[in-house]
Amino acid sequence: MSEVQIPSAYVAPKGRSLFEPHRIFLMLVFAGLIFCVAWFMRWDWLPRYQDRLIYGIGQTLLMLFSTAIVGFLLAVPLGLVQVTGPKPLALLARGFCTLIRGTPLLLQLWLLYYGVGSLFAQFPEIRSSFLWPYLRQAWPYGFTALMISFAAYEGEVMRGAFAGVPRGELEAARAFGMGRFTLFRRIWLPRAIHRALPTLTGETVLQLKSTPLVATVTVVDVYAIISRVRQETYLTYEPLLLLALIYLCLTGILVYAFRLLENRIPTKGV
Amino acid sequence: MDATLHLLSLTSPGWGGVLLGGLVASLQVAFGGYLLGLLIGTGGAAGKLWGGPILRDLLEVYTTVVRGVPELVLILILYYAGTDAVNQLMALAGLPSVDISGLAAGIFVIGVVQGAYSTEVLRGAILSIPPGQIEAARAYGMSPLLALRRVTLPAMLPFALPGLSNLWLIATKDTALLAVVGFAELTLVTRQAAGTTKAYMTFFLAAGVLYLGITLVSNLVIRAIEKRALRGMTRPGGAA
Amino acid sequence: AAQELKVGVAAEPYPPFSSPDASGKWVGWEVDFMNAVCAEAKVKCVLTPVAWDGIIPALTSKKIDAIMGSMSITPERSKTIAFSDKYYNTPTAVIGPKGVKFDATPEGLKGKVLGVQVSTIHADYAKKYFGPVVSEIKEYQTQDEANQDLASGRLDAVQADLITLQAFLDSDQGKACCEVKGNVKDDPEILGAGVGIGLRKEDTALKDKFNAAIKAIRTNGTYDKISKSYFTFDIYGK
Amino acid sequence: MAETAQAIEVRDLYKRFGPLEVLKGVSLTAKQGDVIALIGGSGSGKSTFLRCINMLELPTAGQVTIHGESIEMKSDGHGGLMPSNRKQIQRIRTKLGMVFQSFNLWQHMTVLQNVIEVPVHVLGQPRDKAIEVAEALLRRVGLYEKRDAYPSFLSGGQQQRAAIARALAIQPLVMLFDEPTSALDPELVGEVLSVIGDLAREKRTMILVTHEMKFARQVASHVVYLHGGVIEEQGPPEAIFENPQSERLKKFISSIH
Amino acid sequence: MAETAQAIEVRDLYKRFGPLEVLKGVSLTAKQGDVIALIGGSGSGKSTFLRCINMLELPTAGQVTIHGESIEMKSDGHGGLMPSNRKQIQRIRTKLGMVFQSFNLWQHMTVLQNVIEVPVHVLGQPRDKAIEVAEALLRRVGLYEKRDAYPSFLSGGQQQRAAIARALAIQPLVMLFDEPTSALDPELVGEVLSVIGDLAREKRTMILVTHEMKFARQVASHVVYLHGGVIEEQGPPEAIFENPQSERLKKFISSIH
Ligand SMILES: Nc1ncnc2c1ncn2[C@@H]1O[C@H](COP(=O)(O)OP(=O)(O)OP(=O)(O)O)[C@@H](O)[C@H]1O
Ligand SMILES: Nc1ncnc2c1ncn2[C@@H]1O[C@H](COP(=O)(O)OP(=O)(O)OP(=O)(O)O)[C@@H](O)[C@H]1O
Ligand SMILES: [Mg+2]
Ligand SMILES: [Mg+2]
Repeated sequence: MSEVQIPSAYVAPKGRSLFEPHRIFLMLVFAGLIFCVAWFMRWDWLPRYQDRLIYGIGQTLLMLFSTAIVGFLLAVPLGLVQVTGPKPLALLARGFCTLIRGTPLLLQLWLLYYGVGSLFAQFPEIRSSFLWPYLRQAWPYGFTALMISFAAYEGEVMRGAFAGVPRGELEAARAFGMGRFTLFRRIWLPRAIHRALPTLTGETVLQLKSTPLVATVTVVDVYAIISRVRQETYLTYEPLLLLALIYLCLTGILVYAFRLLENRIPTKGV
Repeated sequence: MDATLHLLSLTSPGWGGVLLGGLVASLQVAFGGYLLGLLIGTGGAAGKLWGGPILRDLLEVYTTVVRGVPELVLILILYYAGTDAVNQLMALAGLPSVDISGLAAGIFVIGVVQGAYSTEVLRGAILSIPPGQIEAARAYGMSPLLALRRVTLPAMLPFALPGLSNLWLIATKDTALLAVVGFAELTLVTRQAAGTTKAYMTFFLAAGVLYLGITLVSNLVIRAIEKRALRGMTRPGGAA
Repeated sequence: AAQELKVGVAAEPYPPFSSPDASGKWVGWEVDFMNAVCAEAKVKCVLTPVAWDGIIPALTSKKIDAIMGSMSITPERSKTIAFSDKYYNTPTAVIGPKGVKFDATPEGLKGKVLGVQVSTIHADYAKKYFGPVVSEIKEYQTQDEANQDLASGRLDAVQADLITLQAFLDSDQGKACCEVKGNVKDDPEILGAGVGIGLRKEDTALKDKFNAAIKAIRTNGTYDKISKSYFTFDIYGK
Repeated sequence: MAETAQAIEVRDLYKRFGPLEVLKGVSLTAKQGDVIALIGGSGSGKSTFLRCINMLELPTAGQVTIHGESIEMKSDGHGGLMPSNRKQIQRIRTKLGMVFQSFNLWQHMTVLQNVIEVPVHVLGQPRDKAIEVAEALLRRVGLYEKRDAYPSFLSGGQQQRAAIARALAIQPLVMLFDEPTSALDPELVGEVLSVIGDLAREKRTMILVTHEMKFARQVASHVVYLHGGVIEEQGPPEAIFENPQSERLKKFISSIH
Repeated sequence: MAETAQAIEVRDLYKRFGPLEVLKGVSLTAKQGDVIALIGGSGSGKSTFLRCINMLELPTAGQVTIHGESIEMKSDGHGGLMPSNRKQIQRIRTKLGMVFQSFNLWQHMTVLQNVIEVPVHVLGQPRDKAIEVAEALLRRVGLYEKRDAYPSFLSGGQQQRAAIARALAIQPLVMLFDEPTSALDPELVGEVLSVIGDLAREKRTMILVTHEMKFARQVASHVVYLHGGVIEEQGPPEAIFENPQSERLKKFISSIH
């Protein structure tokens, strides 16, 4: 272990390129590894499942974006009332966030689907209502659980973001005659979102990583498709490795997309 | 639901004892996995900061993969591949295959996942130490190891504590995912109890209360630890 | 020293064959059967609950050494693992809610939502015979959850092994809601030749030992004695 | 509204924070074109007075009239006042251009967006007209090149000039400055003072809290010395600075030089 | 080690950062009891020189000798030097008491713990003896009452005095000060300077980088003016300050006054 390097003004022109000798060596090792995986493992099932896999990826992304967007819309009031809301409402929101963040998502999902879902069925009014065709399916429960979870985690982030907007900027808006709603719409909210943006990337990746849980309540996403492959082919590793690769790619794309978005809005000093 | 409350009693035919057993199993895995993760994280952070280029790149791959793949998938892969690999190694060494208990496998799996996150938390914390603190240690003739032990590690603590507390809470909840590999932790025994008795709501709510209890108690303990560890180190509300 | 064998069962309740009781102990016909067979074969068996959808990988990756989890012997599975001789065989049935009339044929299930347990012979069968006509086949991690969704009305029908369905229909919940709609047409290619002990292909000695033990408890009356306390009829089948 | 109305008329303003009485009856009148410099020691209540004018701080008692229109207040039941007409206050505020000590530019908008924000979204002006006006203003404060930069990329002096442009964009009847240069490095103070000096020469009505005595003397038409929550002395700058009457003002002025 | 050995002898020190040559052959000798003040413009290499003495910065070329013991260096293969004996450097560092501009007290230890840290954990002194010495030192710098406080609760001046006590606790042969007062508010500078002044009167060997010319003149036995990486002029304080020879030093001194 060498001594801790003191960060200094002068940084030697250190190649961060992909093509340093040791990187080339590592890449060769990885290429070899991938070749072994491709060559010695069984991949003949891939063409048969190709269409379903693409469908599954689509479902996963649909689940991700729908829950993230709706969850975020919910997170805004959750964060806001904790900062300015009347005391009872603030406590309620705080309790909600603690409750959701304090219990595993898997348990919440099962509670919703097997617990609450089966309660619905006991009421003939619900069974005969127009809602029933939806309530008897699995995705509304998966959607709700994921959405609530995102709302709770992001609500906490938004709370910090709302509270962190400098008071002076709000005061300036007031001094120029903005009404409460205009102030919220034009200054407070956009400024808070601006502050929350960097954490949003991380939260969205976490959300992506939570989506496979819905497969445990019969929602068909890419994880469910891979489970089916595992059960039908009795292969242990190949489908799981492919699945890991798929999620890794999705994460990479997400992070990249968010970075593009962030670069469009300078966040220096925010 | 009131009618099913007796199902929670601690002795048979109540399932309370089984739930508590699951809770203990969950806590064991969470604790073991967390400690293992800290161990990996300490090594990982040291490697990322002071290691050679190859080690650094490999650690980067490790943390990127673990943080980009759902825990559920990692758990499945590690659960099968991890024990498989151990047994293959044992076979290579000419030893009989060992019996890897669900507990050990669970700790291993959670530990590997936690390790990646700990690596980042600890690395970030070490980088947050004002460089002058470490420079002063060098200026007074401390050897690198002594400086690490006496200055770097303790000075890092205030920066690492929030992240490490968070990781502990994540560890307790990630144990629920071991249900998918049939490890009898709290979530799985809850499902078994619910399935057998059909009292789904009762058991899921009971498990929820137990998990929430863990979180709330943990929060209290964390706050106490933070208060002790940071005692005096920062001026209340002021700059450190 | 007696060799210790880890015997996998599904980690979910599958009454009356295997399910945990309130003290966390596993009970049921198959647990008793396991004890009898292992005693006969003079091996020490440890019951090990495993997630059902990973039970074959668990066997091949040596997490467990045998499966006694009501696993049917099918040609498809036989490609990956070996089976002992069958130790029981029961018909496959479809159940549904009481008020609605239909039978266990493609015509009867037309447009219905059918539930099966994932990676079972029933799932394969349903996909082949009913897949084209039903509105959806939902696959559940455990049989119990499928039953639950039938009771709550989210499913129109459930296909599974008759005995385990019967156990559900005998429960309060099952009595209130559902009834047997009939047995499905047999297809040995999919539904297999009964339930056997799943083993790794290379463990042929173990397989011979179990085959002999099954034969022995069939002839010495142990098998019938165990069955009598659970069933009123012979579950060994033809 | 009579032609001869005062730009600002404040009568008997009181303000207390809990037990602390900060303003103890302050009255002040500014005619159109007046440049009033408010001076006084730290904690004497200068900022509070300025903030009471546009009701960022609600006075405990007193009356504020802007161009002949009195702000309607009613008792809040705890011995203080509260606005009885929120819309009126919002409207009146759009006639008062406030420039803060710490700029308070909106960090998520570019300089140009900051300047057109209120004209477009509060006053409802058409966007392209607002941009036209804003660009002219930015040119005037020497920030035209920086119009698409975000505030955090500007120096303090540039930020304060942008804040002045933002205040001017609403074509205010009165500009209110609260120590507009005290958050700046000495080298940046000059550029901001020169912009304010220009405004003063144009006879724009201004109330200016400042610690820059030399500057106050140059630009102010009237200087008000606040002490302990009351106006201790006021008058034309020459009188105040050359010939202070009260002991306290004498001490204050000598401590500054 | 001869009796007459110099406390510090630096010969022909060179230091480059990448393309930038900061020190271009600096030599300096300090006898025991000397107080050397290092002055010079910003960026002239004063800090770098001081940091090279205890090898916090590795010189590109040159030789450093502390009390007759030369620091062993070897080529690092990239045109620079590296220590060939890490243990030796660690030992020599314990003879040099460094006081940093930004104090660099260890924030996780109380003042007393900071002072006894090196004696106990590096020099291996018994803990109670170290505490005894430390308390005497803290009393001397006027911090005895604060010995159990954490650094973040102290004022800058108090922190710097604690840092001086920490440096004194190792009974250094030479004290190195790098602008010990420039991170302090003007009102706190005095208390630190008075402690350093006391040390100077005790004839403790010191090398002192400072911008406080008046102070340098009072306490230094020798003043060194660094410019552009070389010693432009040196001599007794009277000569340097009253009668500078080089144009640059003349300008530097006049710019200071
Ligand atoms: N929101 C508030 N709550 C309580 N006290 C306040 C508040 N705002 C100001 N004060 C107090 O009112 C007094 C006058 O404050 P004010 O800011 O008006 O002084 P000032 O003349 O602007 O001084 P400075 O030159 O330091 O800005 C001070 O004692 C201050 O502490
Ligand atoms: N680690 C480093 N990497 C690159 N350049 C450096 C480093 N340290 C110092 N320098 C450069 O070396 C030059 C001399 O720096 P040094 O800190 O020694 O000056 P100084 O005389 O102490 O100035 P000041 O009075 O401002 O402290 C400067 O130009 C500085 O930018
Ligand atoms: Mg003020
Ligand atoms: Mg310096």
